[in-house]
Amino acid sequence: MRVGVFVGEYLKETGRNLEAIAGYARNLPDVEHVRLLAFRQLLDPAALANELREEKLERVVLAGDSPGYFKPAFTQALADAGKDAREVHLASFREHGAGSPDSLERAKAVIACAVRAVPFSLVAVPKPAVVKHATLVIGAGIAGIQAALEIADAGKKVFLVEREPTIGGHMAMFDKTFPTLDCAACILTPKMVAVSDHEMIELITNADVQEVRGTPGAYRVTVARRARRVDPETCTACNSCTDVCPVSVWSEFDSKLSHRKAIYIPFPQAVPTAYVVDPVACTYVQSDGQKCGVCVKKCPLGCIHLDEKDDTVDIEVGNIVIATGYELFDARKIECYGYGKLPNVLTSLEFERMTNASGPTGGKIVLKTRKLNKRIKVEEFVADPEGPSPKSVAIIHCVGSRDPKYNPYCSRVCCMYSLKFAHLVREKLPQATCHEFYIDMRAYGKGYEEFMERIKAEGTRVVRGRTAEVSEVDGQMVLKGEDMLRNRLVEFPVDMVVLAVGLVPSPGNQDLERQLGVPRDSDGWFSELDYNGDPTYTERGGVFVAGMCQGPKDIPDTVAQGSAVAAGVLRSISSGYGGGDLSNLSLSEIETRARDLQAKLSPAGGGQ
Amino acid sequence: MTFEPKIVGFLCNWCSYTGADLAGTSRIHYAPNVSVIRVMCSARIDPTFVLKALADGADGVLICGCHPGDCHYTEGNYKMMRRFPLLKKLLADYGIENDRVRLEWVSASEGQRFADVVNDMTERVRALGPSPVKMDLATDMAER
Amino acid sequence: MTATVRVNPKLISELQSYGAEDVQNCYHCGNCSAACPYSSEPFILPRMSTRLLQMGLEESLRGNLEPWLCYYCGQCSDQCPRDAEPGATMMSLRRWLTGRYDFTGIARRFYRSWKIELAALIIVALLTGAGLLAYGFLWGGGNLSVFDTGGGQSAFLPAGAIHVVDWVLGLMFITVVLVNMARMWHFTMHAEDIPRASAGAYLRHALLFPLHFFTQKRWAKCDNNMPWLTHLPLMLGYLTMLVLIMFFLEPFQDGPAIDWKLHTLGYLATAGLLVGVWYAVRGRLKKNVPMYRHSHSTDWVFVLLLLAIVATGVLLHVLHRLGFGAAANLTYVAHMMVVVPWMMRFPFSKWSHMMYRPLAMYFAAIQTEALASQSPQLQGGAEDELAPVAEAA
Amino acid sequence: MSEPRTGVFICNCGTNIANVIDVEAVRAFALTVPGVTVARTYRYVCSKPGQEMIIKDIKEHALDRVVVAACSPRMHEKTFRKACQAAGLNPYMLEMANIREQCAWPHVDGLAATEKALALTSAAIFRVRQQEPLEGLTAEMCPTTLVLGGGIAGMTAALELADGGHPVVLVEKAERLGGNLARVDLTAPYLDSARDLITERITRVQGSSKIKLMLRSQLKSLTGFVGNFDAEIVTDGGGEATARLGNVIVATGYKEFDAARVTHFGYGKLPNVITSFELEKMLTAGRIETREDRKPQYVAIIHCVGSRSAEFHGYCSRVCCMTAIKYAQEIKSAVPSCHVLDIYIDMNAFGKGQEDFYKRGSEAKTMFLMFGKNDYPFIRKADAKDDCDMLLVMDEQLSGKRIEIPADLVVLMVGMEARADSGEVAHLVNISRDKDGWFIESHPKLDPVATTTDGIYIAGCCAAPKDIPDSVAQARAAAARIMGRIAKGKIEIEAVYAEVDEDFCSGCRMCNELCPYSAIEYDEEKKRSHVISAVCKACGACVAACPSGAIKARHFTDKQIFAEIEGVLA
Repeated sequence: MRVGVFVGEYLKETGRNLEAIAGYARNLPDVEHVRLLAFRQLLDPAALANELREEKLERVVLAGDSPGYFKPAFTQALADAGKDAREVHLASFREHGAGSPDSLERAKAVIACAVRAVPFSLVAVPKPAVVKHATLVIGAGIAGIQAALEIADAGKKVFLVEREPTIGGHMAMFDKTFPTLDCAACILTPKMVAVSDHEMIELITNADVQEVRGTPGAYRVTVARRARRVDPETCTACNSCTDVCPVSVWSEFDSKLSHRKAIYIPFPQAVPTAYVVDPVACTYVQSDGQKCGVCVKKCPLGCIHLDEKDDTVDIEVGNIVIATGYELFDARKIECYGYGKLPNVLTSLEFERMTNASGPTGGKIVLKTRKLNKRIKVEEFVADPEGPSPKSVAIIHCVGSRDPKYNPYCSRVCCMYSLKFAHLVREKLPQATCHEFYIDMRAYGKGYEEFMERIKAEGTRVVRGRTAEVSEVDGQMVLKGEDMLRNRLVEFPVDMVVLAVGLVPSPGNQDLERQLGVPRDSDGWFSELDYNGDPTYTERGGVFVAGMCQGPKDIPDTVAQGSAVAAGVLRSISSGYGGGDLSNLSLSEIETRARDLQAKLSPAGGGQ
Repeated sequence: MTFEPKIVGFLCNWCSYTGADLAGTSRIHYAPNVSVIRVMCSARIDPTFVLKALADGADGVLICGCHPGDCHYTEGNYKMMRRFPLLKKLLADYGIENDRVRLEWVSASEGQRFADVVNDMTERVRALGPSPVKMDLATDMAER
Repeated sequence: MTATVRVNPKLISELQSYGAEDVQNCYHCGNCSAACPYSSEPFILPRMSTRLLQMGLEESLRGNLEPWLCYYCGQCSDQCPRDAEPGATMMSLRRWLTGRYDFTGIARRFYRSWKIELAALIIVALLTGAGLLAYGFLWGGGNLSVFDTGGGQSAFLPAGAIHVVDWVLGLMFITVVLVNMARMWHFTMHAEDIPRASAGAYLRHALLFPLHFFTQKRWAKCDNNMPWLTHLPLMLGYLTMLVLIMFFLEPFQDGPAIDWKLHTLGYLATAGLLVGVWYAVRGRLKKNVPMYRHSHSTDWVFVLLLLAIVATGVLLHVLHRLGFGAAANLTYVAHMMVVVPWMMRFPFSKWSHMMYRPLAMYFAAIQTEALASQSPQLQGGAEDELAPVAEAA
Repeated sequence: MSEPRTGVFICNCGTNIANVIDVEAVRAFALTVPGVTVARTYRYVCSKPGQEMIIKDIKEHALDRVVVAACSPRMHEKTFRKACQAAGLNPYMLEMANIREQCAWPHVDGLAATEKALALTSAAIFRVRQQEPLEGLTAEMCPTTLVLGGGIAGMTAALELADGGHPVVLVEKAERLGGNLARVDLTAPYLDSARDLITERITRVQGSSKIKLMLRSQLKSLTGFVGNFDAEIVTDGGGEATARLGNVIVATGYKEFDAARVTHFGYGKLPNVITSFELEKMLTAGRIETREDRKPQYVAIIHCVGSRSAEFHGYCSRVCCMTAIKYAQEIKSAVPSCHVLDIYIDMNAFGKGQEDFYKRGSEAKTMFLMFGKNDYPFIRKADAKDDCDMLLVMDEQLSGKRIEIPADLVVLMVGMEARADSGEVAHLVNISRDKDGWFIESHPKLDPVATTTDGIYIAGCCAAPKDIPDSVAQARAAAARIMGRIAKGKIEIEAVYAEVDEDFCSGCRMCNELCPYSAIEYDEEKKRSHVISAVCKACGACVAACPSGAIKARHFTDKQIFAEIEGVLA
């Protein structure tokens, strides 16, 4: 069978050595014709048909980062040339772990398989290796918790490392969850409790992964633990220390809507249920033990050790699960919305805390008011539970999303949580008007569309049109936008603006990328091994991704991935295959395997 | 003031009780007159439960199960369905109005329907006024 | 709801040659219209024009005044999340409209291919040059002198003669422009879904035309006033020059003595022209503001010709006044070789926007009034947005 | 029996409950009920400190009964039973009063709600007094898993389990594996080869020694309980097989919406109105042509056919938007001269790489036209003078114009709907379906692959529309669950089941036929019936039916329910 190979890039010009790849393809059996395609070359099927006829080609192999883009033209061409149109085969570098320009060997291997019409993933099966039974889960948000519980429930040891002093991640901050509106705490806290009670889970909070050595199946990891300065075993969260602590700073957990002390517990249901000292704020720590230290005296159980030092833990694991989640887009970057300047322009998370029953305002939606901070003698805007409630609230979608200037991608959850906000506004402030400004309403999940209809029925004005500007005209916020479905320009006063800020990869990912050798995409999210086939595997054997760190997701999808990685981990433990790792597989081995498999499969690929 | 009937509801665990929960999670508001007792299946509801409730002062009894064909236990609700007419006869003999005891099908996804059923039932029973037959029923029960 | 209109996927490709390269990228977030300082109901720009273009609704586009209401401040392009360059789209629509208004069809040819335009210009230039020289040698008896250098000996082309020529040329092209303006009026004011305006309305707003013609004051709405401030001297200088030449040619042909009453005006005008042209060229080279980022071939021809006119004009003046008669006369020929093509180009190019723009402002005011009286809700702006929405049962 | 010592714990649930119900009043009331030793309120009783409070009280006050007035028992009964266990109290000595879902949330009038909360709480206190310590049973966990459906989800789950070393029975109705994905060539948004993906999975399934593949087969009956199911599987042409199973994964997928139901699109009448799957065929075969074998000059793609509609399905089918964008680009590259018009409501490009994909669709000069929800365009034959075969008429939302769209080929993006046999399947494996016919997960967020029936899991599109990555993730999630349970070896069975008191049993055998699970056997010698507790699902049908009142439903005894009634009306 005469095979023609066409090599070209489509998604982006990576500068990978296409010549070399083409050169390799020329020497493959049956390959009679090799041609380089220009970047995103526009193809004319008719011309291609002639080329195929002249070269008498019966099979076409398209190689590149995403060669599928060239396929329809070639399929058409083959048909026009009177050949079997199904004989177009893809050698997708991006799909098979040859995404980076310098992974030439892998790229060649992918072509070698395509030329024989054998799916690469069928050929490239990792060799067995000894896999240690313990697993490291990085990040204890809902994804990490889910993964840890699944693995531990199967009786395998799990080290769960969390950067913050408590587990629970962002979900613990939420009030209600769409579309069922059941409260996040009610469904999350039991899982958190389960984690802390589980005998197979070792929880390491307030810590970061410092170094990763070793090979798939046998990783040696150093975890750096920041001193908690409170013994979680003995602390009963009695609150005496906080009462006496003189230092108060903004609470991160309440996204700076309220204050906390230097020794504090992020939230009542925190796990571990123990206080923690913020070394940056603590007078004692800052003064090297010269000043303060009253909490130590007050603690009835003597579990506060302000002199405790940071330390490191070394652990050996067979698999690593990345579940580092996300951060919020910094709304300050979009000046026209006035976030940071106008006190009552809130981010979604701030609003989330505000509506949360256990939040700073006890679930009341209030306008921020000036208050004198006695400690630092400056006036600052605080959310006072007694503060006035807004008469009109506007929610702006896609803040920092769907815009290459900030993030080109859709953050996937904003539409729905914005609708949820609208519901909460209508529920808590029936007199207030509520407007949503959206571009496309993305209600794709189970029960989402119905939820949207319900919110509309509740009287929320849903306006298609991205807001251009939020400004303050003598003390009154004014919002400017277009209501394009009614072909109107809208400009009206609002009391509160909630920005549905998008999601961005958490900053720690860069370091992890280096440590674990797991590539990230252009947006900074971790790249899965194969978008369709292996969404939770990575190019690095024994390293998995779950949840948001791989791309924005809603809770059900995150949880599903959390469980899915558990499957990969358990499988690799019981079968001894360091999941997805091909590093120990040489090009020649792949070629031989491909040859053997070629015989087994029908020419059209056996797909149907 | 208006008479507020006390109604006892027997709900099957899989459809109706879930449906009632759904009404709550969806914040669908309905009359507070029905207090729910959970049973695994409507088939479990022994006629004596109903008599007992009426005897102890309930002004009405609401029985809910999965829609015919949807029973978690394949056909429990059919059993209830067959049992019900007999029960009604018995109650009629006791002189209990038809509207006081009622059998409804509410599925796990019918929060709204549950609310409607409760509201409607409450209205009807309120219209009927307090249950007449507490005492004599009680004596009967004692003999049993 | 208006009558059904047929979409046309081909138009978008046609507009590409007019400079609308990215219009297909727009996904209608509405940011541009809300950000646009010129956008006010019922003229929501630039999104609506972008939409009509994407859908290829030629009729609606032809009757659309919005492109003329845009001064290309570029705020839309800056905020666009999809690099659809709404500003450039509006610009290209102005070119396209100029082509539509022009009944001769020449403008369309020029916009579609710079080769044709260049060829046309060169031919006209050569003919002019050849004509003048030939005339000079054959009938002028080798005497090329143009200027009435006094001393009785008169030139072969006295001011009077020239007047005849430029008046004829001028009138020719003015008529073309007037016809095109009439067409513009017909397309825009007689488009379906635009209510017919009363004669009264036309009268009431009549002053808007001269106002915008001389001041372009609408441009000042833009945050950055620089473009407006540099454009003003350009076009004022231009008008002055035109007037001077059309009506006061004699003193210019006299000489070498300088007639300060008039020449001061001339010098000021020249200065204005130089400033304007300088900014235009500089901007188009630096491409630092959106307005200059996507220059069309015709824009370059426009500024370069203007530059050439000013340059030759100044040179000719200097030579003339310093008494280098022969040199001055040759430069004069060169000058004419630019001026004539330039004049000829007037109705078929950017040039004509000096008529279309103010006309559009005028029409816009009339339409707004008419539409408002037709649908009162428009007057309210967006207040109804504020009304609390009735609770659904 | 000595005076019970009951502890009552009332949850504020943040403010979810406390805002409506006067929890302090409930507490005060509880203390007045005889047998109540302690009563407390707490912000989140389900939280760790909350549970510790319960444990502490049980120990300190030697409580032998616990009542938690909080959310629905469906939410947290397990949690609190664990807590009791931790304190050395039998978990069945706990009773919950549902004062959130069925009191605080649905009621606005605080007084009435509190009234009802008192009734529910007292009911619980009365009931718990009658409750007895119960012990659950343990049973073997059979390592074999039955996977229903050989689509991408089913095959992935099967392979995951098989590679983990566990036997799998994979049952597929059709004569070949691959499901709906086998009908697709390229996948959005990266245009990867679906064929390669499917080929890989199929080859591995066929090659796996652990997977027993049964094509042209379906499940006939499923009896037993988690860890010990018995399945009957029938194959076309009379083949019958039985299998012992531990768990079941339902991955039966979806069925495409029948476009003919949208009458005004004229599908089936107008020859050049086709469905997305029919276009997929054309693309794969390299002949994008009208019925008259002409290359189309205009192709119109209509989104949301059968989805997001008041008339058909209310939900969004999740994958059609990106598939439509895929088609737009594929058509453009196969027939460069062709104009593609994409008619949509909202563009759902929410996933990784999808927004980018959408932009590339725009760059390919696709004309995007927006119609209003439930305001579908309608199609009519074009006149002779038109340069096209059909004309679509619609109100375009973004321009406010009523427009006419030329088309030679109209592609209907048909949505997904539950398979016709989903009801049947739900019955066989004893799980429930939502109003659209999709299988219901045990919790929509935190437990998306488990169901209300222990040992039955769902994965992929049979639970709701999904794209490939999400289906694959779910399949693996289900596999993980099962691997975990297999690893444990044994399973605990709920202690709630029926018992026959043989002294009272008259041997009338009425119950034997009654039991849907045939869990009641008749002992010929003793002439008495008895219940196989592991098989019994505790519906209680037999209990209510037994003429001699010999059958007792553990944890749902007459006594307990009578007490509850008394409590409610006390």
